[in-house]
Amino acid sequence: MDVLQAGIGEFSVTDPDDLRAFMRTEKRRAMVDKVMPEAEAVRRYVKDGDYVSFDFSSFTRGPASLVREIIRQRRRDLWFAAKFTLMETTLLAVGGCLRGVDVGFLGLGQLIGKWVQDGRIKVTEWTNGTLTLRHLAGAMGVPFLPTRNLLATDTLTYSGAKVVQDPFTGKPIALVPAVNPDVGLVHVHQCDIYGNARCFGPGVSPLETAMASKRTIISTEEIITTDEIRKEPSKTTIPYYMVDAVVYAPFGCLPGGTQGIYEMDIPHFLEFMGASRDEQKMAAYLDKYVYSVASHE
Amino acid sequence: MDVLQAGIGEFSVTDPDDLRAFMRTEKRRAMVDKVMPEAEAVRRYVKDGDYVSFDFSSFTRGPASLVREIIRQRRRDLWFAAKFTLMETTLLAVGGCLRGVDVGFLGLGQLIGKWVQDGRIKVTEWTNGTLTLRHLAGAMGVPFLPTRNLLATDTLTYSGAKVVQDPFTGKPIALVPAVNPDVGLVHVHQCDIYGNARCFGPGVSPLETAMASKRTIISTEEIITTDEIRKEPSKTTIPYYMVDAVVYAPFGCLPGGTQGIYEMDIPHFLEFMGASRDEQKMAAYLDKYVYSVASHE
Amino acid sequence: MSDVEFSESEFMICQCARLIQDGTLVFIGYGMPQIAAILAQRLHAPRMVQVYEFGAVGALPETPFVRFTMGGPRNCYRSLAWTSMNTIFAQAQLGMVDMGVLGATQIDRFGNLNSTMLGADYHRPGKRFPGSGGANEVLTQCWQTVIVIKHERRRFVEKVDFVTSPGYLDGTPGARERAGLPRDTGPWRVATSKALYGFDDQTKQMILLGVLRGLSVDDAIKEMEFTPLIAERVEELSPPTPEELRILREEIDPDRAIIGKTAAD
Amino acid sequence: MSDVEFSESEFMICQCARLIQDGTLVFIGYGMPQIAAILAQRLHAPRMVQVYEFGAVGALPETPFVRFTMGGPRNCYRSLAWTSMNTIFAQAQLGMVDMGVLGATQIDRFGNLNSTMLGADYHRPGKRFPGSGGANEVLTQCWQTVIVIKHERRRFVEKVDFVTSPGYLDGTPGARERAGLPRDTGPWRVATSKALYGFDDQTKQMILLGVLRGLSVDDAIKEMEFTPLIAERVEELSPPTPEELRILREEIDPDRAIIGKTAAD
Repeated sequence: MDVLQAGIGEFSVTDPDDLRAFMRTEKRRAMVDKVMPEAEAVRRYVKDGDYVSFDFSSFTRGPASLVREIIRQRRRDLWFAAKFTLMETTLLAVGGCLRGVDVGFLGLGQLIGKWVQDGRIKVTEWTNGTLTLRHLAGAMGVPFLPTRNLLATDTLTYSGAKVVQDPFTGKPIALVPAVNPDVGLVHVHQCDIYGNARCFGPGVSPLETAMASKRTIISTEEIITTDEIRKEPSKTTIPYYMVDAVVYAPFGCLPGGTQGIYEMDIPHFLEFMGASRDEQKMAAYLDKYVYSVASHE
Repeated sequence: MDVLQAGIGEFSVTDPDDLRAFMRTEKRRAMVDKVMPEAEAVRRYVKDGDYVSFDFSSFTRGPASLVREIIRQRRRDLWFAAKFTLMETTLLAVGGCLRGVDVGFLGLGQLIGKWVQDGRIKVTEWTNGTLTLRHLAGAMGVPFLPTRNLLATDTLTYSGAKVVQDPFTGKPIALVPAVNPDVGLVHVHQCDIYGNARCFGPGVSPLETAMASKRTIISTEEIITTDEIRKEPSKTTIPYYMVDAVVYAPFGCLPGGTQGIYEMDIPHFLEFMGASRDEQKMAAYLDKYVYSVASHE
Repeated sequence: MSDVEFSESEFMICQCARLIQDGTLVFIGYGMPQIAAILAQRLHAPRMVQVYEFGAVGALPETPFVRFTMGGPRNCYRSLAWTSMNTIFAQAQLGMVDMGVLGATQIDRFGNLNSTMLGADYHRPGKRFPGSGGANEVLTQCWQTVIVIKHERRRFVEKVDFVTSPGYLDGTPGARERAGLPRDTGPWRVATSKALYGFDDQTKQMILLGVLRGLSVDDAIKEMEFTPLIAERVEELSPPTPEELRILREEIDPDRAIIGKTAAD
Repeated sequence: MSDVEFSESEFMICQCARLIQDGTLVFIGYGMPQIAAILAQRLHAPRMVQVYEFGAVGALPETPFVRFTMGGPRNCYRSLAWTSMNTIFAQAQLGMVDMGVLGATQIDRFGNLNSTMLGADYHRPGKRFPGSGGANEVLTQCWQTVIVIKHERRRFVEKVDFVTSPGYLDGTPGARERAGLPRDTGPWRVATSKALYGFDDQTKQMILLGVLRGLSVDDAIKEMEFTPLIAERVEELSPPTPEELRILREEIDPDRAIIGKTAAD
C-alpha cells in the first residue's frame, strides 16, 4: 500500500493473528465466577510495561478505584490511553507508574505538562476521536480503520497514523492502527458474576474497550443475577467472555460520578486541581487518598 | 494504494464529499412532523433506478409493507441490497422492479435463481457480513472499511472489494467500499413524529442503514411522544435527523414477525414458498397480496 | 442397519451435535445447525454458547423449534446479550468464536465450498443458488468449521465451480495465511448422511475418519467424485441414539419439518 | 464602555451564543461552549440540537450548570438519544454536524489551531498543553467552526508552533481538499473578548468583522502578532444585553465559576 505520509510517534501494532491466538486460548468461554478483590484483579492482570486503557472519563463512570489500586501496587512503565483521564494520567504519573501516554487529552494540572516537557513522560499524539477509533479497530480484529481526521496536521506527524491514497476515490485518507490494550478498565452499573455487564447513559466506548483489550477488568456498582441479565438481553453492554475480572466497587468512580447513581464530587476535584500544580502537594494527595488506604472497600 | 486484486462486480462508490454535501442540505435538522401515508413516503423518496436497502429479515422486523408499496407503485430498475430479503427480493423481481441485487443471500425460491441465470437480474457478490460492513462504512462517512472476509474466494472476484497490502502488518487485507443507499427502509417498534426511533431485540443494522442512506423511510408499530423518547434516551436506536419519513404501520412486517409484538405467519410463508417456484403462481400471489389492496391499512 | 429407523437429516444433525463441545462459543447458521445446537445443549454441552449473525449471544431457544426464524423471539429466548451483525462478525474476526457450522452445495478435496452457482461460466450459470449468506465469514473466521452436507456424488467434486467460502484453497502449505486469511483456521469436519471427514494436517486433503455403522468405506467413497485420504483406523459412527431421537422428535421438532420423516412413519 | 459591567468571559460566551443558529446540530465542546449553547437555546435557538462527544444527542442541560461534566446526568438531561463517541464522530464525518465550537492556545492567520505545545522543537516543548482532545475532529468535520479565544497578542501568531487542528493550512486555494479534508469546511468565525473575525473567501486570511462597542479597529489588531484583513464595514458588537446577563448569572452559572466575576462584584 502506497503510503503518502507516516507519523513518527511511538506506537505498537498487534498483529491480528497474534491477537486471535491470544483470544483463542486466554479468553474463557466457560461461564466461571470472576468476582475478586481489586488487589487480586490488578495483581493478576496488570503487569509492568503494559498498555492500559480506561473507559469514559474522570468525571463520569471512570474506573477510578482500579487506577488507585494500580498506583498502590506501584506498577511501572505503563503506557496509558489518555482520552478523558483528566485526573488519572496525572495520578499515575505522580505515582511513578507511567512511561508514556497516548493523547487524547493529556490531563489536568501543570505537573503532567511539565513532565512531558522534561521528557520524563513520553507522548504520542492522537485525538479523542481517533484514539477511540483505534479501540474500535482493535475490537473489530482489523489492523487499522480509515478516518478523515488527523489529515494535514502536526498531530498526525507525531502520531502513528499513515496517510494513503484511497483506492476507491483517489483521495488521501488517514489510517489509524488498531490498539489492543494489554488491560482495559471499565466501570459498569451492573454485572453478573461472570461479567455480563450493563452500562447506562451516554458513553465513550465500553464495548470497544472490553473487546479490544487482551484483559478486561470491570468494576461494578452492583452485582446482579444472570437471570436478570437474561430477562433483558438488550441491556447487556459487554458479554461475559470479554471480561477477565469482576470487582465489586460501589462508588468506584469517585470523585467522578456514575449516571443515575451519584454525581461527581466537585470539592474533591477542586482539591485535586489545587494540588496538581505542585509535586509535593500531589504526593500529599496520593498519600491521603491512595497509599493510606488498603483498598477501595 | 497498491491494489493486489480488484473485484469486477458492478457497484458504485459515493464520494464521501458528495454524500456530505447531500447530508448538509437535504437532511433536516429541525424537528418537523414526518408522519405520512406509505404511498406518499414511497412516492416522495423512492425513484426509478435507486439503490434500496432493507434492514433485518423477511422473518423478523423487515419493512415488508413498504416493499409491497414499492411494488404497487411499480418502481423500475432498482438495485437491492439482498441480505435477509429472502422473500422481498423475489417479490420485487416478480413485480418487475429490479435491475440487480447485491448478494448477501439471493433469496428464496427458484424463480429468482432462474432470472439470474437468464441475465434478467444482475448480481454482485458479497456476503451478509461484508454487505452489512459496507453499510457501516457508509454510516461512518469513510470510503471503505477493511475486513479479512472475502479473501481468496470467487466471491471476492465478482464483488467490488479490493485487496491491498496492509501498511501496518504487511499482510493482504480486503477493503469493501462504503454503500450509501438512495433509500433505506427500516421497520421499528416505536418512534415519535420526528423519527426518533426505537428497535428492540437482536438486529442486523438499523442504525447503520439509517445513517448510511440518503433517504430513510421508517415504518413503525407505534407512534409515541417525544417526551417518552426523552425519558429513556438509551432506548433510541435512530435519531430523528437520519429519518425522512415516518409511516404508521402496525403489523407492517407481516408475514414476518416483530419481536415482542407478533410472531411470523408460517402458513403464509409456506404459501409464498409454494408459489415462488413458478411465475404464474407468483403473479397470482402478487395480485392477492399487493395489487388488490390499496395500502397496508 | 440399526434397530431404530432414522432419517438422513436426523443422522446429520446428531453427527453435528456430537461435534459441538461444551463451554465453547459456537456460531449457529440457519436450519439444521440450529437443531443440532439445541440437541447438543440438552445432552452433553449445556454450557456451550450459541451466537447468531443477527446478534443474539447465549440464546436458549425455546422448543418446539419454530422454523425459519433466527432473529425471532423464540429462537433468541433468554439470551445473554442482543447485539447486531457487525458486532458479532467483529467478535468472530477477533478470534472469539470457536466453531461454526455450515451447509454447502459443493465441497472439494481441500474443503473449499460453493453455495453460489453451478457451471463453467459465472455470467451464464447453469444453476444459481443463494450465495454466501454468512458462510464466507464463518469459514474465514471461526477456529473450527463443521460442514454438514448430504452424501451425494455431485456434491463431492474435484474442484468446486465457484469458491464461495475458502477452504484450504489449493492445499499448498500456508495457502490460507498467504492470502491473508486468519492463521490456523479452516474446515475441520465434514459430517454427511453416511460418513465423517477431517482434513490431513500436512496435505490439507479431506480424509475419511468414520462411516455410519453398517456401511463400508467403499459405500462412502464411491459416492464422491474424488477419492479422499482414508484414516488408518476408520471409526464406526453410531446411529442416532434413542435419547437423541427422543429429544429431536418430542422436544425440538415434533412436526418433523426439518428432521424429516422415516420410512416407518 | 457599557452601561452594565460584564466579564471578558461573559462577552465571549454571548458572542458565541449569538452565532448559534436555531434548528441546527451543534457539536458542543467542554466549558465555555456548554454555557453558550444553553444561553442560545434559551434565547433565539430553542430548536438547536446539542451533540456531545460523549454521545448525548439533543440534551437539554439542567441549570444551574454543573461544572466539569459533559457526560453526567445534569448535562445530558432529557436527551433524544444516548449514543457513544464513535457514533457521534461518525455523524460528524457524514456531514450531519452544522457547527462546532472550540477553544485554542494559538491561532494563526489561516485559522490553524494549536492546543498542543509551545516552542520550536516538539521533543523539547517550552510548554506542553493537553493536546487535541476532540478539537481536531471538530475543525476537520463540522461545516462551520467557531473558535472562542481570549484576545491576547501571544495567541494570534503568524504561524502556530504546532498544528493541532487544521485551518486553511497555507491558505492556498483548495489546500484542505488536496490534503483529503472534507470539502467546504474550516474555521468560520473567531470570537474573542474584543472582536469577531471571519475568513476571506478567496485568500482564506482572517478578516476582522466587528469590534466590541467602544473599541476601535486598532484596539483589536494591535493585540495580534499578524495584521488581519479588515472588512469594508466593521460591525459594532453589542455588549451582553441585560437579558443575556440575567440568564447567565441567575439561571446558568449563579456561582460565576465559568462566566467570571466583574470589577463591580
